[in-house]
Amino acid sequence: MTLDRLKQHFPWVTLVVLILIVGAMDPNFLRPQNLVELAGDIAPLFIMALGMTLAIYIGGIDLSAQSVANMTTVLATITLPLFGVFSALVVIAVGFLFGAVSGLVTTRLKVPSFIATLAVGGIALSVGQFASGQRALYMDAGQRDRAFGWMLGSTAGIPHELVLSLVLLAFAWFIQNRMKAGRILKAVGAGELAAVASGLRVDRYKILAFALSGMFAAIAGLLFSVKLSGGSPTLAEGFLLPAIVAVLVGGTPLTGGVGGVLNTLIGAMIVAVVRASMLYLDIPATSQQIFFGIVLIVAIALTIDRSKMRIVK
Amino acid sequence: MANMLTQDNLQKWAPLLVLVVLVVFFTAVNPNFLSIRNFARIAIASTPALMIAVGVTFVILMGSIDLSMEGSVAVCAVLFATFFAALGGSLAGPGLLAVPATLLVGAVFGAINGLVHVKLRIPSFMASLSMGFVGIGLSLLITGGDRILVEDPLFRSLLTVRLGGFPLMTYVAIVALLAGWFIQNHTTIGRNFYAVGGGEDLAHASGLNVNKVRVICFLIAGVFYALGAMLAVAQIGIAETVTGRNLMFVSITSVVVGGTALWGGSGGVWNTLIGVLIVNVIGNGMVVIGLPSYVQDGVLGLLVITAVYLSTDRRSLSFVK
Amino acid sequence: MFELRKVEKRFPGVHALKGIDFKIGRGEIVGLVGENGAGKSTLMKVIYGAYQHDGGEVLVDGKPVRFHSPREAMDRGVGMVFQEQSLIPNLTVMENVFLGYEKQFVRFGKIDWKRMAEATRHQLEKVKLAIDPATVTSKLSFAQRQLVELAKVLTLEERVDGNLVILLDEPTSVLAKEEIELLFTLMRDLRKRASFIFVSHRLDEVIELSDRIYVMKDGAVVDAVESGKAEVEAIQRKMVGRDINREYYREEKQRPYDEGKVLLELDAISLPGRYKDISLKLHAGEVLCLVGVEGAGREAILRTVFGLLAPQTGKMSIHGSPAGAVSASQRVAHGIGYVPRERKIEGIVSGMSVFENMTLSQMDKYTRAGVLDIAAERKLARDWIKRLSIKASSENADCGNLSGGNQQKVVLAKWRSGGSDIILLDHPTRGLDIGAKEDVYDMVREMSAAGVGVVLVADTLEEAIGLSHTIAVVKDGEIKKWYNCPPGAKPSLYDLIHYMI
Amino acid sequence: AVENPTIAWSYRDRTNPYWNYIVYGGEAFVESLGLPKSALVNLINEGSSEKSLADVKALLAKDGNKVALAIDANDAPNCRPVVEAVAAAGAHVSTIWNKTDDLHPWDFGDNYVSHMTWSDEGPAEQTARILFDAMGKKGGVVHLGGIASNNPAVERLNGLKNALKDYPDIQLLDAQPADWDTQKANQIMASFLTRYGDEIKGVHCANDTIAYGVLEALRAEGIEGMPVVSYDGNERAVELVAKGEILATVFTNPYWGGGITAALAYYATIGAFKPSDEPHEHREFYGPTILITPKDALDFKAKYLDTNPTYDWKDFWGPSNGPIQYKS
Ligand SMILES: Nc1ncnc2c1ncn2[C@@H]1O[C@H](COP(=O)(O)OP(=O)(O)OP(=O)(O)O)[C@@H](O)[C@H]1O
Ligand SMILES: Nc1ncnc2c1ncn2[C@@H]1O[C@H](COP(=O)(O)OP(=O)(O)OP(=O)(O)O)[C@@H](O)[C@H]1O
Ligand SMILES: [Mg+2]
Ligand SMILES: [Mg+2]
Repeated sequence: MTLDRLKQHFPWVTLVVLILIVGAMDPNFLRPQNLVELAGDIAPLFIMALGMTLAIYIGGIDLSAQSVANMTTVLATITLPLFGVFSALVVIAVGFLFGAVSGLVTTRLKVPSFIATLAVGGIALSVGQFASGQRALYMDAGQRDRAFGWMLGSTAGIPHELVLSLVLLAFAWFIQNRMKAGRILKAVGAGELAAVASGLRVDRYKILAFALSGMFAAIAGLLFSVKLSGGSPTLAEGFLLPAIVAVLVGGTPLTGGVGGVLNTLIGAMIVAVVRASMLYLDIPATSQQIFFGIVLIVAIALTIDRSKMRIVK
Repeated sequence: MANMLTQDNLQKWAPLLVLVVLVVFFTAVNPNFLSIRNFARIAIASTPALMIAVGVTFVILMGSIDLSMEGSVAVCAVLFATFFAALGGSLAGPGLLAVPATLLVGAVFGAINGLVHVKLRIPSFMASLSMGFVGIGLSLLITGGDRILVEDPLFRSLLTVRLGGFPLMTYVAIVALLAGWFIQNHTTIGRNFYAVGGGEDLAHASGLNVNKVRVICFLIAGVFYALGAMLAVAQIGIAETVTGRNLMFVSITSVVVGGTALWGGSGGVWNTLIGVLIVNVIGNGMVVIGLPSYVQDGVLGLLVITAVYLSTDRRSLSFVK
Repeated sequence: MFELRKVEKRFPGVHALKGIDFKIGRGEIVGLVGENGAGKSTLMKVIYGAYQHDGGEVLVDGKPVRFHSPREAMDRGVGMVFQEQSLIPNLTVMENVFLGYEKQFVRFGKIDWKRMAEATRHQLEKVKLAIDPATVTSKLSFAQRQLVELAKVLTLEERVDGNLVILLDEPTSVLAKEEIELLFTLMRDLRKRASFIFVSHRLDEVIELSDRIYVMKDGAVVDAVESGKAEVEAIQRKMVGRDINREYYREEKQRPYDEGKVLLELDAISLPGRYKDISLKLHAGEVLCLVGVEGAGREAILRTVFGLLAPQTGKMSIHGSPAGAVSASQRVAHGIGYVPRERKIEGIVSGMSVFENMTLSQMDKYTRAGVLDIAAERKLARDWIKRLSIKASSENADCGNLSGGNQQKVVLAKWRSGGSDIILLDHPTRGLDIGAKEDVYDMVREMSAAGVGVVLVADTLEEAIGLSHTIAVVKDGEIKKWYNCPPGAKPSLYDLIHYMI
Repeated sequence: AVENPTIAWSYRDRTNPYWNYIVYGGEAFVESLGLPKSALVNLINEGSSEKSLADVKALLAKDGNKVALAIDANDAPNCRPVVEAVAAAGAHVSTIWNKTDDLHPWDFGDNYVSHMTWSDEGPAEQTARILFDAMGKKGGVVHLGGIASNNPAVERLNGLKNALKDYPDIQLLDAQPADWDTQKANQIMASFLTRYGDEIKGVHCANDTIAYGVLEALRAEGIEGMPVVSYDGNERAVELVAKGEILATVFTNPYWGGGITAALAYYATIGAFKPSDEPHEHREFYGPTILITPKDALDFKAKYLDTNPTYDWKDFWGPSNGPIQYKS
């Protein structure tokens, strides 16, 4: 009983323990300012993971997120001079659309999301390569600051990226916990057939979940390209696996219906702390991968709540 | 005859049909495509990938997934090259022992993968993903990031010597594929993969030691990865940390394109053969017909969706995620 | 020979077995009865090694044992037929029968399929099932699968020397009369070698068969009755803890329906392979029962009405207007509710709370601008929990952790509270105990009184006869015969069976 | 000025000989200060700009202005936020390779010490000429490039195109990105052979790892003597040049580059020199390139690869190759 109750809290306990371990090596790490900035720096990855959470929450996965973000960096850089701040709307709409296509392929053509999103990601990548002319592009600093300067910098020590992340988190949390759509996504994740037999338009909401995932991926790409002041069809390489890891370590299992966006916040922080710990623990260059793999195994072993997983596949 | 053309049959043969259509299409655009020499080229590119895909097929049949292949292949490749060099560097001598040693390494790595998954009760997706990082890291530790050359002419004859137009490595792959088929259809463990994929809790209640089956499955997959690693080394003569690069998504895509269900219980190694060929024919064909490089990812995506769409029996599926 | 002493089993939050004392002798048939959730299945699974007890001891021939897995139990001659079907659908019959015991057929690593098929045929003969051992299990009917399961357990006969203990958890609920007879004959024949523990909600069966009957309630054994002294009513009282209404099907509450008001009309709908030329009218307050054997097409008709299947030809109208698009959501919007047979898969979403389940079909009513009014949802759930006396710790309890009967009540509450006036019930009482069944019958009557039309596919013929105003006998996808069933003038079992087979 | 700053190198990965040499150079520099090799902090981005930036931020959070950072920002756009973060922390950074054209060290006072890159167009043009001459100035050539959007990949292809102007009978049949990847190069080359068959008379590769894949594709077909040129000057490639299997490669001296970039950042950090006092050509400059052909391959190998020459890590600009020229 008590253990069962405790399990819910394992993810953040793991996070705190990790932070304390690193803090023991170097107390400086524990400075609130440092931790806040660490959280701010993980923002693009976290935002992508937020979207990924929705896809995983319904029992699917979105492997197109990184390619969509790649494409977005290119499109954002191209459209910035044309539309200014409204280029954000354009790229977010495009991300939403790509996600919706993944959803359509999954629900209508019955191609598992693992494959469907991988394939749609290929299309996004092609669009990005084509639009960029296979070159790295950069934004005009003035234009960027006028349109999106508010995304960067910090106020009273709080990075704006962190604020943006938390706003998006609140938005996603509200959808998940307070809106009809979120309830339906949960039902789809936990028992799709019963959801269908309750007369829910399940397919629409699955498409919505993937579309939102695409949208968040686009926002992540946008933020990243603003941060880097440019775009290229490979700029967001290396986002995908950490984003998935963040979701899973946070305690949203691939089986769906359990966990959620708050968990992903914790998961993303765990990823950030583990990465930073390489520096603080002085892990040699050739051992960093092993270290990451092993810490990952330990973290997942600690964080996942197996009580709702009847079988572990 | 009418019987042959039922929807069931069409779906069963859809992957093969897709393959044939692709071959016909590419040949129509560039007749050079249809030649033994080009088929040999496709075969060379396909052999390591096929071994990896056969390995992961077993895991997918159980309804699990294995994402450790890139790490596993890296470890096996560099250890093979290391053993091989240490044992004299020739297949004609004690160097031959490097082959079983590497298969053993693959088995051990696979078994650890399975044990982490089963003993720590971590979903295979996560366990194997993490083990993939460990594998890459391990190979990095072993090599320090350097590449190891394998230049023994006898070993390289796997690539350079041809029989009937195809290099020897193709035949090695075919033999391994037959072994995979034998395991799948005629051994207890192979049938148990299907049992676990069809209903793990039911299999357990029937007295099957499901955890043991799982671990053995990952172990067998590891052996196939080791084979794939050695063939990859045979193909370019270099063993390095990135020998397995890109194999993860490609091999799983191949398995699914071939018609093996991602949720387990149906499909098998022949499907995987077709799937690997489809993916490699597309890769080769797109260059051969001169598609601009920037559209290739997108076209591959579209073709993959089409292939999976055609080979899925949607009637028996209540839903797909 | 097999004995349990003070056996305890706890699940998170549930004390499932409380100090169980239980004994079974050589060649005995022991009945085990109790309400849903009383702990019968748990007890059986402890004996079978699927669960491990966490207190007390299990003794075989006086020596304490502990089975860590079903495998160990099987090796000691304990076999079990599960309450839920437990064959693996994508395997062949023979693979299922010898799953985990393929070794005997392996030569040089290769399975000898011929010998396995032969051995399987031998097992199938025991249950008089003439099917090809290489058939893929998913192609079998429900009842055939149940017999295969039985055949599978009977492999113990050859595999294990000495005495067997065979556990049967509600094996009869899907079987037809002859098959049940066959099972009972088999059990009696096997007594030379095997003892049986037999769970069923059909008390007459249990009394007919058993040497001794254990009655469980709330995880404890409350009585052990020798067969001679067993009496249905006394046992029921023990199980439920109160008297059972003699008017079981609430016949006295049956009122005539409103002939002037047609809720649902099917006009010659057909779906090749499933049903043909089905026409019917459902009126307000009517209970219309489809009877027939398993696979006669009753379920397909219900699923068509609910929009999960599309008829190929024919017309369907709801409340006088054409049914429109084939989708469940469209039908729900028109006031149709569906209580599916597979309660745990289609009925409830386990992992979601009771209140979330109840409003799942009617979220729009609790949604403003996409935002849910959760307080109102909770209130609704609390009301219905009280009204149907659903046993749940609160409206926030995980629906998957409720017992079957209570889950069923949640499903019914979902449709009733949503205001559906056409309700499709597919085996609504399957696997429910008497107490829960009575509650369901009460609800059916109450719905009728409120002007709701019910299409029922009943668990038993008695139930069908008892509850319905109208009966349609379905055979091979066609309606063969109609009956009116006013109280006091109901057709007999024999009448129906005549047209069913 | 700061005493004993943390010296860090941030780069792509350890799986490639090029980056290994960068690190060896960095380590040699650290040792020249009397520190152990392990004093060099390795930040490995695995090809992810996101991780690259996050690692730098974490390092700055840990050590503040006591950081001397050498970095390849992985993707050109990533350079700006890295430099800005370093400047904001008051630390010092020297960059190589990836930088956008609008970003300049002198806009950041002393904190952005220097940027070094290699002008690849010229050397790639030279290798192309060697290739064309070996082909007898006529026939078809194919190019296998790096990751399409990478700057060096673009420049190396441009070099080839420049050379083509002087060789009217040479025809560029096809150019495909092989992503610096041996396996991928191998497969693309095989496909080229199907598409163009005997028309291919020479192969121009964007780097050595690509060339290895090409050579193996040719070996599989039993094709011998096909002229191939390459880039980077890895040890194995140089050996192949010596044997004549590759006609030319270009050495960019990553060992020196790795050492000197760290040295620049370090000496600026401790105040040994003041970057803002230096002329622009000392803050943005080309690194050295050495063309290696079969004639000089063995000499070259003995001099640069068999033993690493001892460099004077305070001679910042000695071997460099002039100021960076921007094409508008
Ligand atoms: N896997 C489980 N996890 C948690 N609790 C369980 C589990 N299985 C059973 N229980 C608990 O044990 C109690 C007894 O359940 P059991 O399945 O033995 O009842 P039963 O008598 O077989 O009921 P039924 O007639 O419905 O089959 C239940 O009330 C339930 O709360
Ligand atoms: N995962 C679970 N967690 C907690 N309790 C469970 C779980 N699974 C089952 N139970 C409990 O087991 C009890 C009986 O469940 P079981 O599946 O044996 O039959 P049932 O649902 O009561 O169905 P039926 O009415 O057909 O007998 C229920 O009371 C339920 O509370
Ligand atoms: Mg039970
Ligand atoms: Mg039950």
